[in-house]
Amino acid sequence: MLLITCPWCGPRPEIEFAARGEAHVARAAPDADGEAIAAALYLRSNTRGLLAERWRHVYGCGRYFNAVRHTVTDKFVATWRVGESRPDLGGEGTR
Amino acid sequence: MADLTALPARVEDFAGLAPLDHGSRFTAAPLVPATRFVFRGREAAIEAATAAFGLALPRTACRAAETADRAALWLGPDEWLLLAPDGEGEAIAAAFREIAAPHSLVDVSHRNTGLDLSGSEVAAVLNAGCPLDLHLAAFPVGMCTRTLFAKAEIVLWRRAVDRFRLECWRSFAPYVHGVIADAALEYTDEG
Amino acid sequence: MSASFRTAAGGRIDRTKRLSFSFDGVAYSGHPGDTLASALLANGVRLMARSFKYHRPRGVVTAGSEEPNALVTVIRDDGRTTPNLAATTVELYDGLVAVSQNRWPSLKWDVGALNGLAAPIFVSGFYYKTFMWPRSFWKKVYEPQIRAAAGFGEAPKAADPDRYVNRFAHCDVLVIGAGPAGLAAAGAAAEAGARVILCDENPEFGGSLLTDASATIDGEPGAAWVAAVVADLAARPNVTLLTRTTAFGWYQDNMVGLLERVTDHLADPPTPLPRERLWQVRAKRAVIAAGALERPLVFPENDRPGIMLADAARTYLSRHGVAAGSRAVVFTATDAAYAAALAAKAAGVNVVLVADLRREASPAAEAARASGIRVDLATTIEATSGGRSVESVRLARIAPNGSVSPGETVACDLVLHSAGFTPTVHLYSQSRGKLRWDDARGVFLPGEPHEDVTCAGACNGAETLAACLDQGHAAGAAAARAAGGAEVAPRTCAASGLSIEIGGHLGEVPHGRDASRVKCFVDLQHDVTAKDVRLAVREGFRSIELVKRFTTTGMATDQGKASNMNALAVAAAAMGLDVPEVGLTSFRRPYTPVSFGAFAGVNRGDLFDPIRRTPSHEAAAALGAPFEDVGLWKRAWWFPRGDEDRHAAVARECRTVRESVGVFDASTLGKIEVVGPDAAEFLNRMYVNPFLKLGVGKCRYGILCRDDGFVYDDGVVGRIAADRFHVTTTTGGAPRVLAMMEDYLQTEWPELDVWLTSTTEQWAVVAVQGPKAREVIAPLVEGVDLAAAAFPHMSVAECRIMGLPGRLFRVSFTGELGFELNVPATYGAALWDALLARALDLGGCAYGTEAMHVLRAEKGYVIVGQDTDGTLTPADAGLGWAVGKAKADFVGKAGMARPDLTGPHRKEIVGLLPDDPKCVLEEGAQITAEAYPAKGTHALGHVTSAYWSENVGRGIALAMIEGGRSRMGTKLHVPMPTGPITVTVVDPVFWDKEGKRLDG
Amino acid sequence: MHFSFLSLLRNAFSAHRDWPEQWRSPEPKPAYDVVIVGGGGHGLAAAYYLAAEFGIRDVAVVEKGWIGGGNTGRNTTIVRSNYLLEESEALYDHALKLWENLSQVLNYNVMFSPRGVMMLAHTTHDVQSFKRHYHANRLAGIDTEWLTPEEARDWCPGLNIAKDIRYPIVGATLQKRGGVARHDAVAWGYARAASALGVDIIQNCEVTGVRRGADGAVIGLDTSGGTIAAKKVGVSVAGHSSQVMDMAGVRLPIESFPLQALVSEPLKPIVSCVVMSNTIHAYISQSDKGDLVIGAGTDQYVSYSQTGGMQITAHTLDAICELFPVLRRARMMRNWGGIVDTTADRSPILGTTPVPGLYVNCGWGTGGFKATPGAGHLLAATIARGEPHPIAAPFSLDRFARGRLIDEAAAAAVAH
Ligand SMILES: Cc1cc2nc3c(=O)[nH]c(=O)nc-3n(C[C@H](O)[C@H](O)[C@H](O)COP(=O)(O)OP(=O)(O)OC[C@H]3O[C@@H](n4cnc5c(N)ncnc54)[C@H](O)[C@@H]3O)c2cc1C
Ligand SMILES: NC(=O)c1ccc[n+]([C@@H]2O[C@H](COP(=O)([O-])OP(=O)(O)OC[C@H]3O[C@@H](n4cnc5c(N)ncnc54)[C@H](O)[C@@H]3O)[C@@H](O)[C@H]2O)c1
Ligand SMILES: Cc1cc2nc3c(=O)[nH]c(=O)nc-3n(C[C@H](O)[C@H](O)[C@H](O)COP(=O)(O)O)c2cc1C
Ligand SMILES: [Zn+2]
Repeated sequence: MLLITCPWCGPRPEIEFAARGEAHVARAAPDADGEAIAAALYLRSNTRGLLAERWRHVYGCGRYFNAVRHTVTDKFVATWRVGESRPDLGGEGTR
Repeated sequence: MADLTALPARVEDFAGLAPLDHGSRFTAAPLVPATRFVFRGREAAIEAATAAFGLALPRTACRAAETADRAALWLGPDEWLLLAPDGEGEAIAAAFREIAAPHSLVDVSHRNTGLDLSGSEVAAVLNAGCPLDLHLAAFPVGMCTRTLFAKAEIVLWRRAVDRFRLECWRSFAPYVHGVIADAALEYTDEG
Repeated sequence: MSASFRTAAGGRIDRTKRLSFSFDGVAYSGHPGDTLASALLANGVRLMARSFKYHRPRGVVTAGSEEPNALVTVIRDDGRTTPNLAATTVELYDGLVAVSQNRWPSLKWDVGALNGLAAPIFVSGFYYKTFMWPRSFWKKVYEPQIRAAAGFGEAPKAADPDRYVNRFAHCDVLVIGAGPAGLAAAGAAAEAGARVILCDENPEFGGSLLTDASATIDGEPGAAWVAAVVADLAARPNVTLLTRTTAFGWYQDNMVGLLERVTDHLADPPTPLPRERLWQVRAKRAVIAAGALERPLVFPENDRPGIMLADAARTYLSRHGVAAGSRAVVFTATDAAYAAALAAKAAGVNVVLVADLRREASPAAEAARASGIRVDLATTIEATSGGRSVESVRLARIAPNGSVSPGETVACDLVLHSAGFTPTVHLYSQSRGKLRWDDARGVFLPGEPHEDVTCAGACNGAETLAACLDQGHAAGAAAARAAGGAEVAPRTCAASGLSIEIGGHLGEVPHGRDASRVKCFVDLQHDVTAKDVRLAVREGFRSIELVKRFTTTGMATDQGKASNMNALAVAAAAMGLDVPEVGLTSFRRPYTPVSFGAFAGVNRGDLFDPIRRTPSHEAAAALGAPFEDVGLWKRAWWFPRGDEDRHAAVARECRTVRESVGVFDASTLGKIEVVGPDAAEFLNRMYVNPFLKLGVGKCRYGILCRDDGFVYDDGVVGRIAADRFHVTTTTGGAPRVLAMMEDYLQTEWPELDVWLTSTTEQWAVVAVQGPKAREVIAPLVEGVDLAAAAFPHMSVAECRIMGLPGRLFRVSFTGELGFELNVPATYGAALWDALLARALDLGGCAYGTEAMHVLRAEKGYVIVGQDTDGTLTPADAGLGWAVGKAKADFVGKAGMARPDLTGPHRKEIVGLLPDDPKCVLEEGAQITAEAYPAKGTHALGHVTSAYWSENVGRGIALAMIEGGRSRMGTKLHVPMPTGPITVTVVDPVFWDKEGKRLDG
Repeated sequence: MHFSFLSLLRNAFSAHRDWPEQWRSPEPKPAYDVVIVGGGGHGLAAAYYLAAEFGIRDVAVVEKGWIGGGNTGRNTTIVRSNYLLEESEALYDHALKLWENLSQVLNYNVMFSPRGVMMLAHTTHDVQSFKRHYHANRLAGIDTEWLTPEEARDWCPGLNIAKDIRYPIVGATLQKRGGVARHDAVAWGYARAASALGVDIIQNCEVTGVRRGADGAVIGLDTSGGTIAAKKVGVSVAGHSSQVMDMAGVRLPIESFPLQALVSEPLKPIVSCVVMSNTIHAYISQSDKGDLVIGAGTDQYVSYSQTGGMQITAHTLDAICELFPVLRRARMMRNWGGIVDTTADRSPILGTTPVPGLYVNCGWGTGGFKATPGAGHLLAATIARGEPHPIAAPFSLDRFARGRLIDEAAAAAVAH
């Protein structure tokens, strides 16, 4: 069970959270074509490495927040509030 | 014609369940009926709510503020659980109606029900289902948060070193009670 | 019963008390402090088990949880029967009943031992090569035989009545293992003020110090030091001490699973105590001080009862006062076994000789010689004999060139062997710490850590007591410091005691036998021999992982604790590679087996999942209603009167609602209060329907899609005020709809001034439906003009209900005049009672979910999740009218416009009438164009809802059918096992097509 | 060497010294007609069928670790074909038919054991959904039966059919042709049979790049063992599909999640068939060796770590204890994780890709072991013909853009 640092509540156990998948995926425009809709709905980078994600502290403050986590080590590199800018991760890029 | 006076006196849902009195090691008692609101809003409304509720809403994460008979529990950066004695709901609602800034006030007096948990083993009993660190250093007196108790969502508020208030939704009360009763089995006063 | 092998004195047993127990029906006695294994050995019992494949006689090999051989079943009663327990870990209690396993008819005379005769054929992986012919024999003959022969213990016959509990815990420093290293670590961490949890799988703290009478630490005897440290720790409020507690599994971010065995060692467990407690410990730092495991030597026929590890034998002597035999041969590759030889000799065992694989006499060998023990250097054992116990060994000399020549045969009843020690890196490796190969000693040691964890003591390669203590202290202090504790001064101990040798011999010993035929066991439990491992390599399994899976070495209940390094060495040699090039198999959870019950904990029976009941549940139960599970809720299904069966009750309820009135508990519907100036805008974006213009006091039926365009949920949205909506969801959908709305609100439209609050449980809801609905509710409601014109269908009002602040909806899921009354949940039962009393007075009744389903189907109202599945768009569901065509965007707008989500081949919801009016179709039945479709015929759709409609006087159904709406009036078929049923496709509204009754 | 009881006996006399390698482990050649990436069951089966059925023998399978070390070696081995949608029924029954003769065809006992797969219904909704499966399967000629709780208990003694438990069993479906197989043997059996037909099986060779020619078509692969030219490439790497396809510039609608399984200590036979409960999340069968093989759930986040949280296994074991209260004292002996490649509709992707010469087989998620022979066969057919096999055709990559999803879970209204 991961230990996740909620940017509001601090480190809390994973069971209080809901993973909401990859971050920064834009909804398709109302008139988007099939490819664009499929991209928005289904295509994910599924990165092996640092991945930007959205999590929600459901059984806590209820807030969505952003995170960067390494999908091989399962370690969170950073979590930050919606609206805050992404912390400097020392040049480690994600896609 | 239904007899309107026939309405039963209000009791909290936990009151219907078997009392759990293990003396000084662990006791769980139903709360007296309370008025509860969920208040949500942005900065301007939060300021105004202080006046309306007569209590500064705590701005520190996971902290409660209280006066003699009212309390405001921080549940999220724009969310508070407001507690007041039973019967004060309409007055509170009226006061909040005066707030011009956008906000939301929703009566949840009957949605939630609660227990007063105390005793030297209270943290051990809670940790049968609650995954949080309940050590005083990690969960000091005055801390409150939404969390889990086994498979139920609860709000937990530490009132004193050995005393917590636990709230859950009313239909979860028998379940929460059952898990607490099981966990408390080994903490009898003799034991 | 044979002679006693109990020594005259010594050991940590209480000789003043006797405990009686039985094994395979024979009564024996032992003492407190005994394990089942030590007590059996004391009674001269060495045959304790049979091996898995060849059913070879086996005795105890170790003195700990790593035991591969001596598995037994311990029986308290039918439900409290525990199979596959290592006798070495079963603490003796008075009245203990144990039986052996995997033998028939008895342990001594086991028919299965005939398998041994076929051993030349039954090599590893043989089953992949045979049992294929004739084909049908696999299922009917071969496999049943294999299955019956396999498996060890039997599961209990009755449900386990014991209780298991869970405990979440946190600490600064978790110390695993309470030997010298662990105690020192815990002591240092505690001194630093850290919150410490110290656990050890044994009933007593002390680890190897419990068996080393020679140990002194800072001038004190080892045992006294242990007692002092434990007493000091116990007195500290910041320390939790857990004996009989195994750290079994490492989970991410230093969450460590501990299994505490609370009552298994007690003859009469007190009822309030659970059998086991599962600890989920989140440790800021962890120190692993798990010691080292002695490794067996792999030599011919090394599996007979009486052949055991040297240090295990020493443990039985020093801890339990048991000499495992009377005439011993010691076989060793390191100095460690000399301690056992000396201890045995001191206890009066005739130690015939020590066969030492090494060429040079070590100081330990010299010392043994000096004490009169014969030591043969460069000597190996190349054969053993004996049936249910070892009787002799044949020695052989290893020449400097490596050649082996046979030597004398020595009679003995005990062979103590030791290849050296392997650091216990299991948990460290589970924590994803890297292992490094120590070439000099030939062992894997902890390397780069992944989690915040350090290793100390023998598991970290330390060999002397002093080194263990120093490493432990340093690790404990550093861990505490890193977790925020105080600085503790470094310390070195003056200590002496037994040392172990990390490393030693790996793999098969030299011998003169035919290596391709002789049985040198590597994995005792699974009967895997060195030649099996070589066979695997020969057959192309050139990876240790493949070797493991082909031979099953390391896959037994001990998970290869004693065998893996030897198997690896044999495999590496066969591959012509170095051990580290071949690498290890993965260490996985659990370190030792953990009962399912411990994981399940309190999640059983009524507490398996929360049972949610509505405020009027008791009232419904009193009326005899059965309940239906919907999500976590219990919903009243129907309300039988007299001896009505389900069918009769539902038919009556349906009739009554349409003729007069019915009351229905609708409290389980999800409710969300949507509040804020942007509430209408938000709902307008979420739902397919337009909401901006919904007037205050009005309701609208809303359909929620996901962005993929498929129907997700539905419900009624009522506008209470300009900035306040009361939204309902399906019962099962409540949590996910709220979560979905939060998702969009917080991440797509954070600018909107609107907030969502669940009010599902704030309100108790009773629906009153039927021509007399108004009459029923009128006396209870104040503040609303109930007249049809003033409060028409799809209205909502805040008002007083029974004097309570309430919300009244005029909505209908039956097609009749209908209201839904919401009052604060506490008064839900009172509201239900009052409404039901009124209804009964007026000839009405209570109705349950079944009648509700029928009534709505008569009206063609769909139930999301029953008539729709996750593949229908609103248009498919016949709800296209609800979609706000003029809206710029809403959730699902783009998705539902995709090419394959529109067009004539979509499945659509329609009505079906069976030609035979008495026929009620089966929900889920398929629909075809042909009455007798050939196998593989494409189905046009399926029946989603089907009921007997008392009101229509026939069976009716809803169905999802390809191009359904274009097939109105056509005949289709429902092919059933009993024959086809002909149906006609019709409009899904079977009752009051004009919808007049709604306006009643 | 042909495998049989006789050959075993013969070799027993020579102390088994003469068994040859079950498959060759050659160095890779510079070029192949077809290279299959991924030596799991699917990849090995594809190579076998290319050689055995489509006459393409210049084939290599490149595997970054050891064959069968991916999900093939870590799954709960449930084999069944009683799916709901016609596309899936065709796909999985195609595979099941191949399973039925696989040991004989490969001359390798894969221990396919059709002991029956029982799926438990606990609620009204389950009954509706399972009846739909039952009728759909009947129409498709797939042998699904409907059982009462008592019939279910008779078929699998020990099952708790008490009416007063939290989620009583109200019915069940049973597919008698379904069952389990010995997972490792499937990989080895295909490897051996393929190798015998000339296929090169190259282990410890990781694909690190996909080479494309000027026209965009595949021309070869970069691997940890050097460059290998290939006319056609089939990618069958399960949990790592996104990474390998990325190398060719193809993005997939896939996420990889950890899925856990566990085994108990061996017990004498107690669970006689495969028992599955979607509603309370339990899957159990008993291996021939006697251990209970139990499937747990996936963690909620993308991970390549082949582990997972305790809450996931605990949740499954709750349910096992509820269904089989006699198993509370059984003990978990080993627990591991795999990485499952899941698509949005939980159906696989099998067919051509936008890159000429590149074929993909992935997205099998939590349920592709049962498809191993079928998936391999269809991938081979697709590669050989250069166009999707008709059974595979609906499982195309472009179905997502079209919206023609094959959503078993949604259709069972579970996603709901
Ligand atoms: C715990 C668990 C339980 C399951 N239970 C069932 C079940 O009961 N029934 C069922 O039908 N299915 C089940 N499944 C799913 C099933 O295991 C898989 O769908 C199936 O085995 C996939 O087979 P495969 O050959 O495609 O993949 P794999 O066996 O994973 O093979 C893919 C191979 O590709 C290799 N590879 C990856 N990247 C590269 C690269 N760059 N270069 C070279 N090689 C590479 C990998 O090393 C791996 O060996 C389960 C899965 C898990 C994890
Ligand atoms: N078998 C041996 O390790 C052994 C034998 C003889 C002498 N010695 C001496 O003892 C010293 C070694 O001390 P040490 O402290 O490193 O080891 P130790 O063996 O004294 O203590 C390790 C303790 O950890 C416990 N343990 C192991 N895994 C566990 C788990 N997963 N959960 C809970 N408990 C677990 C063991 O049961 C044991 O009690 C050295 O001086 C050595 O020379 C050791
Ligand atoms: C069906 C099945 C049965 C298994 N049975 C055993 C077993 O009896 N003993 C064992 O140690 N492991 C068993 N395993 C687990 C493997 O040892 C191993 O954990 C699994 O293949 C994953 O590999 P890994 O742990 O090396 O990552 C079994 C695995 C499967 C898929
Ligand atoms: Zn939070």
